[in-house]
Amino acid sequence: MIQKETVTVKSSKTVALNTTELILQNEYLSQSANPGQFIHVYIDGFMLRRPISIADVNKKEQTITILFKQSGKGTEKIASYQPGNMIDVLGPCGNGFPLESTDDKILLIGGGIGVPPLYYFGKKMSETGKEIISILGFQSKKDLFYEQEFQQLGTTYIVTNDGTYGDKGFVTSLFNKLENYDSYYACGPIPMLKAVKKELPNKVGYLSIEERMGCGIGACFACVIPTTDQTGYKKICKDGPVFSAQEVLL
Amino acid sequence: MIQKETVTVKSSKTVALNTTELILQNEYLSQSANPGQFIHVYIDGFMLRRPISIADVNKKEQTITILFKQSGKGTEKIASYQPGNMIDVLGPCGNGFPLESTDDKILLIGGGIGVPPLYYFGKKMSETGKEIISILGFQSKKDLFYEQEFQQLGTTYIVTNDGTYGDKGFVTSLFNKLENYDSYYACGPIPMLKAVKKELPNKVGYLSIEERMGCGIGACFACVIPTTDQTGYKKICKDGPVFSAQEVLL
Amino acid sequence: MTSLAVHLPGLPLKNPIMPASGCFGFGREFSQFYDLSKLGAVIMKAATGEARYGNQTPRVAETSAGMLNAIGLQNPGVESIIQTEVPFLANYNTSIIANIAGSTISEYKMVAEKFNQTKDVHALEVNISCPNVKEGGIQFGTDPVMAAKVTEAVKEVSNLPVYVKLSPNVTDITSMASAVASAGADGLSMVNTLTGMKINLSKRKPLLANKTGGLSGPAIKPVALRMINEVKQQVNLPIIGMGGIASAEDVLEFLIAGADAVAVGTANFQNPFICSEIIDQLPVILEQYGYSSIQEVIGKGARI
Amino acid sequence: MTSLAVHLPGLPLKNPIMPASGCFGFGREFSQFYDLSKLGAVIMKAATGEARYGNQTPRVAETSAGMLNAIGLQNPGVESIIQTEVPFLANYNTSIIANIAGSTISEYKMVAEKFNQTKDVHALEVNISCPNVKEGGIQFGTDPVMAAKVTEAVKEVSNLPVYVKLSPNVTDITSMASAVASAGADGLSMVNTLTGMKINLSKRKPLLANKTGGLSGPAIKPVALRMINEVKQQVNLPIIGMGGIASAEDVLEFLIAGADAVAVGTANFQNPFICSEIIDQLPVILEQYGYSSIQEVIGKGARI
Ligand SMILES: Cc1cc2nc3c(=O)[nH]c(=O)nc-3n(C[C@H](O)[C@H](O)[C@H](O)COP(=O)(O)OP(=O)(O)OC[C@H]3O[C@@H](n4cnc5c(N)ncnc54)[C@H](O)[C@@H]3O)c2cc1C
Ligand SMILES: Cc1cc2nc3c(=O)[nH]c(=O)nc-3n(C[C@H](O)[C@H](O)[C@H](O)COP(=O)(O)OP(=O)(O)OC[C@H]3O[C@@H](n4cnc5c(N)ncnc54)[C@H](O)[C@@H]3O)c2cc1C
Ligand SMILES: Cc1cc2nc3c(=O)[nH]c(=O)nc-3n(C[C@H](O)[C@H](O)[C@H](O)COP(=O)(O)O)c2cc1C
Ligand SMILES: Cc1cc2nc3c(=O)[nH]c(=O)nc-3n(C[C@H](O)[C@H](O)[C@H](O)COP(=O)(O)O)c2cc1C
Ligand code: FES
Ligand code: FES
Repeated sequence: MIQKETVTVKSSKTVALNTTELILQNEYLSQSANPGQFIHVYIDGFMLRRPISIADVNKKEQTITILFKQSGKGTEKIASYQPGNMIDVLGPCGNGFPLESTDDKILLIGGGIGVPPLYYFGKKMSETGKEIISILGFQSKKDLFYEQEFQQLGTTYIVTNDGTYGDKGFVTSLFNKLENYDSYYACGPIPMLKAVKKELPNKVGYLSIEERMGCGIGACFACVIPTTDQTGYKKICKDGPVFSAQEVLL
Repeated sequence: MIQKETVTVKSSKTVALNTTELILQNEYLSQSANPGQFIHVYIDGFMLRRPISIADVNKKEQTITILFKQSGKGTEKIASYQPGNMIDVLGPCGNGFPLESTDDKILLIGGGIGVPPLYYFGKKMSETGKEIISILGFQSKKDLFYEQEFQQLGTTYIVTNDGTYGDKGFVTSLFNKLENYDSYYACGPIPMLKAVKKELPNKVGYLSIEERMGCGIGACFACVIPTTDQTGYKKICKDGPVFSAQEVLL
Repeated sequence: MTSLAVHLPGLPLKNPIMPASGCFGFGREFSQFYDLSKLGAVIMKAATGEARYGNQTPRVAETSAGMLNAIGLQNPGVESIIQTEVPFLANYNTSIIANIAGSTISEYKMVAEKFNQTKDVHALEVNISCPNVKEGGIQFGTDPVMAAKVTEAVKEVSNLPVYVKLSPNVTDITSMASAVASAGADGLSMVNTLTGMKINLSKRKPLLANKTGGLSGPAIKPVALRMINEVKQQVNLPIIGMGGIASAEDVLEFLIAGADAVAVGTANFQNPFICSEIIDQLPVILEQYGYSSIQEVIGKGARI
Repeated sequence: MTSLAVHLPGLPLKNPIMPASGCFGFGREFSQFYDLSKLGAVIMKAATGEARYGNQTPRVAETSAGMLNAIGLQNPGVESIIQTEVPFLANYNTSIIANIAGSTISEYKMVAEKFNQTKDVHALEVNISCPNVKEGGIQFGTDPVMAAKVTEAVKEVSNLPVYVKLSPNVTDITSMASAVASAGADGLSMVNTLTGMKINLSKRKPLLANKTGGLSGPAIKPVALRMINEVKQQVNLPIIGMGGIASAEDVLEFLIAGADAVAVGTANFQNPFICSEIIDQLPVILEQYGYSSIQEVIGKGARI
């Protein structure tokens, strides 16, 4: 259930160019969040809240981790928060990745700032004994983060658009290298998600999708996405942000 | 000359109910400010700057002091500033009290949050050997501040509207007690200034006047006051806030 | 404790606070945060004759102290709303106001007629001011003759009190208000959103897929207050005021300016508890400003 | 460095940035902060036939991301402006635009005629949109026929390029723009302020002595952008855009939406250096968004 919670910044760290990792203390969120869910962050002076994925959870320490890129005035402000600062958030929001899969080997596909939600999901899946392969794509070496964290979960391939690290190219460039995984889980910019869906038409896959949001809780119809089912649409904030690749029209 | 300056909060102290004294470090302002001038304070998140009088100056320490009442969202925010915080201000603004007077004995009349600018003026006048009498009026005992500071300048009478401290009544109630001072200098709410002007028609007097401001520098015509001279008006922010009592129509 | 009850014609409210149409869905999501019975009323998201998908995304954009939306009246259609949403809201002890929209006068009429047959709806709010649809909506809201026609059509088929929701995108708001008053409106809702635009600098084009959207939030509050006060001086109808309300002080501003009740829109997105918190704060604020009852505030707008 | 020069008909500007009328006085106060020669132009405070005192105070009120003003066209009169203010501004290497206002068409005409005889004024901005005076002002700005008459009258007596400043308080901004275009306007200034109100809760009445005032600042930016874009699609005149500009990014938004140059108003009060800082920032921002010149941005507004 979504609650309005106050989280306390425990630590703030720059993990890549303009990319910040915040560890946030909050009992309720740490106990209830599922991989792929997000928090809706209030920032003083801004009209709308900002949706940010939950990238990791530590139930024992009662913390959640978020990772975000400074891409505008709001994320710039959150990046300036110091340990001890309190933030008003709604969460956990939305439906995350499916946790009940019986697959043995899964592929994580992350593009840029779409990487974070995959980490907590991968961790959870790894704990249940699944084999994890990850392909993480970044613009450039300076944007790269969490490589080691993903390596601890399993084989991890890095691609950069400019070739400054790992293979040069897009996440899709590596698809022919990979064999017999059972399903994929992708998060990243819409063009990447489109390409992934197109290249892997016969795989079971899940996509985590971004859209500009008003309420973040399903009340305002800002964040709809057309679907193949009879209702014709879903709300990304409430029904998603994770959807089966077959279900949505990108 | 008005400059855009950054001042650093050196100390913050609550001196009466919802009344804060801030000591601000800034070389330029401390060297150039005259009694009765004000600074125009930018507050993050607010459209308009807030005018606040300069209540004291310490040239050696390179500080200025302001004293203000929390009377809305803006002053509430300034009251929350901590030592080390930086504030963007314009100043010194306006024309202050006349410093070239040859009078021997002067009367200061302050009402509530109109008291602050009189302090630095009184101090300056006292330094030049003048005798100072002060009448300070407050709503109630809990609003009282700077009594001792004024006592150091000379005889000081306190009145409160509710009689919880000093004499009960208004500043004007004490006028009959006072003799042969040469001129008066008043700052406070408009009804008080009106009453003072009316009760002391034959004295040379100066009034420091408040009005809602746009620019604070004389460009927008927000803060005009009708005058008895041929131009018909003056700008409080630029020509004032101190005017001769004869000059302006309240 | 100060009673907050206000009596609008045909619509007594336990307090003057209700969520604005389109900013509260059909209440389901907010019911997880607090008991909706606390609300004076709930204004539902606009209903049209058939289900509508609305505009392409992005549908919202942030602006200084406001937001733009171009939802485009997405809704499941009047039938579905009556079958699934009204019964849900009827579980709560609050009034239900149905916001109705259409591309044609006969669509408005049909939707009004359907709600009129439902026992649980207490009033209609006729949205002649949606800036985000190609047909209907704002055309009806910027022409007094059209506005009057829609109002008459809805009144013909409805026994429920009819509030006509005016658009602020007009030269003369009082002529709009007079026109719908003459056509039989029982009250006014003021105001809907101001049409605005935001540019996506990277894409060198409007940020919203629909290009323009409706501006709401504190940015528009001064315009809303001015229009309400202007209308109150010339048209004798109760007004549900809205536009940027985010605190009990804001509510008081609207009531003094001439509103008889208020709706809170965009602020629900920033703080889902806002309506509930305002209801708690209102008696405190009334007392702080020297009022002993809400009635003392209301109805003087024409003389301030 | 990227050239910022823009060429408006009869009014070449070294850059597209100028302070908006009424927000910069006659430049004197700002000249202590930076060299006014840096500016593309200066638009002076409105001039009327005789000196005017304006409205009672309070004349300004703060709102969310905006402010209300009801100055009421206080100014020393056209003669005095020509004798003392124009010569002061003429010391600087910048264009001078005279903003003219009046209660009657003949007053507009008289003021225009006087400025036309002054060699140092480069263009006229006809203020038909002041919401804060009882006579003239906004009446001319909300009726296309009246707007056209004022424009014609001013054009008759003036060889200077005439920019007509439109009010956003209208249902149909393009019909206003078309009317003044047909009447011979050389360009448009868009937009003036939206009429608004704020309540003083303690006094239980409007905060401004004039009751209503003009809303300016970032709050109105989306409305300004929408109107400029709407007009650009239908009326072929250069537009000086304004309404809430406070950064070089904002300037770029206006130019993309359809403005050919811009004016900065309220932001001067928050930061007296704002025009100067925007001029410094503009080349940086143009480059950041992939433009190699300002001309590349301008004039595409009709097709975005
Ligand atoms: C479900 C979800 C999860 C997300 N998780 C992350 C994450 O883990 N890390 C991260 O860096 N980013 C994430 N994003 C994107 C993040 O929300 C935006 O980068 C952020 O809102 C930008 O805010 P701003 O103030 O910096 O930018 P501005 O451009 O100034 O924001 C203006 C408005 O646009 C909205 N907006 C701008 N870009 C986006 C976007 N890409 N998606 C949605 N709204 C946007 C803002 O929320 C705000 O309302 C997520 C988005 C969604 C929808
Ligand atoms: C020349 C001058 C000197 C002043 N010196 C002092 C001082 O030394 N100490 C002090 O406590 N106060 C002083 N004031 C008053 C002070 O400016 C206001 O109390 C303050 O602006 C209120 O801001 P707010 O955000 O708290 O209130 P809000 O009511 O939220 O402010 C809203 C707007 O109204 C304006 N405003 C509200 N009250 C006043 C007022 N009384 N005068 C002018 N503008 C007002 C604000 O500046 C702002 O633009 C002075 C005013 C002037 C004109
Ligand atoms: C996302 C969104 C959707 C809206 N949908 C509707 C609607 O369906 N019908 C309607 O009459 N008004 C609709 N409105 C307008 C609001 O009801 C309200 O009139 C307006 O937003 C001003 O109030 P506010 O500033 O408190 O939001 C919508 C507003 C927003 C922000
Ligand atoms: C205090 C003030 C005074 C103004 N005076 C005038 C004026 O004399 N003539 C005029 O055409 N516009 C006047 N305006 C309107 C501005 O020129 C501008 O059109 C408007 O404020 C919108 O721009 P902004 O949001 O950047 O301020 C005034 C605005 C303000 C805030
Ligand atoms: S953001 Fe409001 S429905 Fe998704
Ligand atoms: S505040 Fe602008 S002239 Fe005084």
